[in-house]
Amino acid sequence: MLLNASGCLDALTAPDVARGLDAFVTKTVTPEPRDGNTPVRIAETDVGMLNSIGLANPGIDRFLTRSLPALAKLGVPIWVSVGGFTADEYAEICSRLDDHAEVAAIELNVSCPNVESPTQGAMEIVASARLATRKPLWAKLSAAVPDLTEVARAAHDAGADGLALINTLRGLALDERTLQPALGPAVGGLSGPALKPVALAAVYACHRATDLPIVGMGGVQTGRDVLEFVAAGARHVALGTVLFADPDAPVRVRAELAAELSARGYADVDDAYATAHAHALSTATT
Amino acid sequence: MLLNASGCLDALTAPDVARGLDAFVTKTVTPEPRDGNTPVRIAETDVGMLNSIGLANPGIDRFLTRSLPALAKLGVPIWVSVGGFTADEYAEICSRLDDHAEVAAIELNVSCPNVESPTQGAMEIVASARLATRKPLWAKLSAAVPDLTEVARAAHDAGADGLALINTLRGLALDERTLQPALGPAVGGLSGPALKPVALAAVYACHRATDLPIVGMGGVQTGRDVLEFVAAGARHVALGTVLFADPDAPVRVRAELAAELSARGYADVDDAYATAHAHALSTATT
Amino acid sequence: MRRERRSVVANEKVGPYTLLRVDRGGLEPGIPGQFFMLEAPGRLLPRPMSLCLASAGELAFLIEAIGPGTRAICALEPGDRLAILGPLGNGFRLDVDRPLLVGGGIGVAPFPYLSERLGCPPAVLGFRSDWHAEAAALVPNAEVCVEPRLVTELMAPGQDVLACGPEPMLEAVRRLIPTAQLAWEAPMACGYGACYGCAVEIDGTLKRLCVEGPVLCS
Amino acid sequence: MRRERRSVVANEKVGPYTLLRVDRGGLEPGIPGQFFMLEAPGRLLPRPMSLCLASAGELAFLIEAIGPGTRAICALEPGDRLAILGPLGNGFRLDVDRPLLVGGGIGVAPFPYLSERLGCPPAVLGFRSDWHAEAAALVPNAEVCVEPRLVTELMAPGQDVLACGPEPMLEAVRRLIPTAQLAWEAPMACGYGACYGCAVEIDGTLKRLCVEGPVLCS
Ligand SMILES: Cc1cc2nc3c(=O)[nH]c(=O)nc-3n(C[C@H](O)[C@H](O)[C@H](O)COP(=O)(O)OP(=O)(O)OC[C@H]3O[C@@H](n4cnc5c(N)ncnc54)[C@H](O)[C@@H]3O)c2cc1C
Ligand SMILES: Cc1cc2nc3c(=O)[nH]c(=O)nc-3n(C[C@H](O)[C@H](O)[C@H](O)COP(=O)(O)OP(=O)(O)OC[C@H]3O[C@@H](n4cnc5c(N)ncnc54)[C@H](O)[C@@H]3O)c2cc1C
Ligand SMILES: Cc1cc2nc3c(=O)[nH]c(=O)nc-3n(C[C@H](O)[C@H](O)[C@H](O)COP(=O)(O)O)c2cc1C
Ligand SMILES: Cc1cc2nc3c(=O)[nH]c(=O)nc-3n(C[C@H](O)[C@H](O)[C@H](O)COP(=O)(O)O)c2cc1C
Ligand code: FES
Ligand code: FES
Repeated sequence: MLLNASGCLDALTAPDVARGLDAFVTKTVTPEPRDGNTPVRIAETDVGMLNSIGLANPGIDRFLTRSLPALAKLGVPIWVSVGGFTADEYAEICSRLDDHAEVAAIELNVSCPNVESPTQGAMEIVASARLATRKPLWAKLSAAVPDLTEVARAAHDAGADGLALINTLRGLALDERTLQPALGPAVGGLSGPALKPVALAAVYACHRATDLPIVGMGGVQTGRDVLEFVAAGARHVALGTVLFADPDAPVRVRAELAAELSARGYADVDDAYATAHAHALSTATT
Repeated sequence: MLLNASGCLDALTAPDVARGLDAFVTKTVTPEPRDGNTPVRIAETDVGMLNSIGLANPGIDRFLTRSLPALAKLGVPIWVSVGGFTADEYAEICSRLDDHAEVAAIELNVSCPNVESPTQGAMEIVASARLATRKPLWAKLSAAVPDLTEVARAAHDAGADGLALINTLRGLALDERTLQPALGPAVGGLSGPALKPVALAAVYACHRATDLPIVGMGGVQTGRDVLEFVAAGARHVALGTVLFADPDAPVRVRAELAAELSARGYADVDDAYATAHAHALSTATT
Repeated sequence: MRRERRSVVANEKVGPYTLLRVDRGGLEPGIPGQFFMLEAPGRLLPRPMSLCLASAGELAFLIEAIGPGTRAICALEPGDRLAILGPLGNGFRLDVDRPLLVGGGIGVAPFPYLSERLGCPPAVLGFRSDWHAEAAALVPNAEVCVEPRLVTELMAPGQDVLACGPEPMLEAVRRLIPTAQLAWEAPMACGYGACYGCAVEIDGTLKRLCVEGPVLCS
Repeated sequence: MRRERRSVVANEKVGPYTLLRVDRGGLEPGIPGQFFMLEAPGRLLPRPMSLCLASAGELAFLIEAIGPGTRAICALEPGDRLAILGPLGNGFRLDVDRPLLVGGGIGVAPFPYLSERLGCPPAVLGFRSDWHAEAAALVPNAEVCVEPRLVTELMAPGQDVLACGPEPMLEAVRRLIPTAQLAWEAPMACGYGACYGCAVEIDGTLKRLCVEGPVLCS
């Protein structure tokens, strides 16, 4: 199943792009409206891009009254990405989404920096959300932790139905001429090709650590990349940064994937699922 | 000051390369000899490389009797990188290095995965090492933590004299044809250009969080990259992966740096130190 | 909004700038002031460029090489292919009575097409140097001034100003003519509303310039 | 060990392989079986290649395009430049009485130079197909066999074997002639002992093939 990465597509501005996906994931919605961070908010590096959008979003009230009804008309399942600063905030938004049939699933953006420990944080947020809704809950994790499998298991134990891997990594770029940070808030989130090996490792490790289904993302550019995420253990794959360069990516990537699959004699993408684990050896430290 | 990154140069096999540096950093030495991980141990990705060398090293006994005397003859200050699995192991090696005048400094490879929490781990390791030696202690940190500045402050409070930033990130690559992991142990350490934005962010954040001097590294390829690390707050910069492609990198990078400095009207590299912080705004979340 | 891989027909120097002509294919030229996202070979993200000229079967862009993306685009040679997405955003309103084009530097890029569509109205164009001012040849009916003289010194009141240029110039024009149509810039990752990277303050809140602009008027 | 940026003189096809000839500059050819690290344009790491020929003023490499690095090197054209580091590692011992070269596939790469230095001794070369076997023309005095026949079927006892080829072939040769000199391969990031990536088991422990080899003999 092909999705967009949260924050990388506005289905209301580009409905045709969204209709090329199997589900549309919203930008993270927070309790209050947020304008987002001071510009400059994006910068390109040699191997990816940095953003400091700062979760610009209309807040849950306006999201429910304005965005959701319009999104429901797209004819594509809607996953709502939820953010907050406390477990209670997540739970509150989840309970408000719970009786909207248009919402197919909830993605918990658990990569919020101001929680005690990521394991503790993920556990508490997922557990509170679990009590607040019967919708499928996907925990979106950051790879910037010492042991991601521990966080994944905690999310599982707290009641997550799946994992979304991975969010951006903190990065910095300096302006070529001035040597000042390219982004307004200096440090931002790194996405794009630089992330791919890190994201693949996250998917691979979490597939071994839990039996939760995984949405893999990070630097996907081609059908070949999708195949690699599936082979590493992702049931679904999301397109992020690539959509900025190529709004036709959903169509292109599907065609490339089909070609890759048939070249390898796979009838279906499911045939490739988790195949990278076939000859797995025991893990060693680097 | 230009160094090599630990594990990216063997000064005894390539003494001329080491002599181009201001100090030579050894591969991490552990209490016991280690053969390292099962091959394949290296793989190239589109934006970096993966390694799973597995801390292959002769162990501290043979290091002291064989390697160190030979290294001492190079005429370059020697920094010894120290690894272990418990704080006591680090302390033991440090105390054994303490009365070797040839050792200019000790780098504590605190990026060991099997410690309780990175903050706790760094704190304990640095504190034990501090008791065991009077040598300058550099704590080498991983960026794979939720809040690196917290770890940096803990290292500072525990008695570190400086920070070495950053170690590799966990990554995975699949073989083009077989879709099996390219490395023997599947997941390995990602280094090279993909790391540069992450490393710059780490240096930038730790420069603001502590007043410890920093050795910056991660994806440095050119004199321009060195300048960026210095501007972000690094006093020293280390060359890692670039040495594999270009053993003449120390000479080339120095020449490029000199050209960059004079083009910007800087008399000295110190003029560029921490200049990226000149117009720093308050930080915001992404 | 349509994305096609098109071929470069010509790469011509205009002073320090590059006029890149590509075959039009199925792309619409759109309204003057709208822009296209041009693939920058070897770079991750495309770059926003105003349409400069829409001659038969061609689209042309006037580009200043100021960084890695524009350098890569300006290095394209005839026969090279690049992906182009557009037209995007909101262009100039053309229902004006006494149009005056006011431009600075590479900000003149959208004016050749705009001038054509408005029947060659007068234009005042400011440049850093005589070399840069060579681009004025692309705009009919243009009066040129070179720094330290500023375009605002050439503006007469009572005209419908359509302006494009560096931010300080646009601010100055707005102070003189509050109703001017101004084409703004912001770094853009996508150009079609997907990234929220191009946020600028519009009416007191941060809005996406690629969706609400790039041409704005109060 | 010396690193120079050299120019490609010619890129010739030899069956499925590419013979890349570069001007020698200040690089020494070294001993047959030694190798060079060749820059692979657009890739981070260079690729190890045995020296194939050392004619006057030139070095030549025989290359099979099997992945991104070798594809990039094989796409180089005359006039293109690439950085070359070497010679590296330990080559073949040449003080042998009755030399026999045993090679398989791209493993014949070091043999033209080796053959020249040994005075054109007999060689037995195995290939996957007649097309691949075209590379045998580079080695004087060669007897060729194509799969399913194996080179080991052509080996007579009592000879000083110098072999290079795929691992199963080298293992088979070693079983027949335990004293054979064998040129092994391992993925290499640096080629000069810096990365410990090329570790292979030698005498029961993991050692760096680029330092201890690539030619090993028991
Ligand atoms: C709607 C729109 C239309 C445009 N039309 C044209 C055109 O017709 N011709 C043309 O040459 N350029 C045009 N530009 C500007 C052009 O897109 C940028 O110069 C280009 O993206 C820079 O990319 P780069 O990689 O070369 O340089 P970068 O490395 O991205 O930038 C170099 C320097 O310029 C600054 N910068 C980059 N982009 C912008 C921006 N948009 N606004 C302010 N500062 C910026 C950076 O912060 C940096 O300091 C337009 C921009 C927009 C938003
Ligand atoms: C000392 C030495 C001398 C060599 N001499 C030659 C030569 O003269 N001509 C020539 O064509 N090749 C030679 N090789 C092999 C050549 O270096 C590799 O084919 C090349 O590095 C592959 O790079 P790539 O990016 O094209 O493919 P990659 O993507 O790196 O590899 C493609 C596939 O081949 C496997 N592979 C890659 N390198 C090796 C290796 N060294 N051993 C075993 N499997 C590998 C990979 O695991 C992968 O499955 C030599 C290797 C060594 C170590
Ligand atoms: C501009 C931008 C905005 C993003 N906003 C969000 C967000 O609101 N919520 C979220 O969970 N992730 C957000 N992300 C992260 C992406 O969903 C995704 O995890 C990341 O970009 C990695 O995928 P990619 O490399 O394919 O872009 C954002 C990424 C970008 C580039
Ligand atoms: C092959 C290899 C081996 C390494 N071995 C060590 C090591 O033994 N100890 C250590 O602290 N870091 C080790 N590192 C990490 C580097 O010192 C450095 O932190 C990292 O590679 C980032 O720098 P770079 O991108 O310039 O390579 C190793 C890196 C590589 C590529
Ligand atoms: S450029 Fe992406 S939203 Fe405007
Ligand atoms: S290839 Fe780097 S040590 Fe051998």
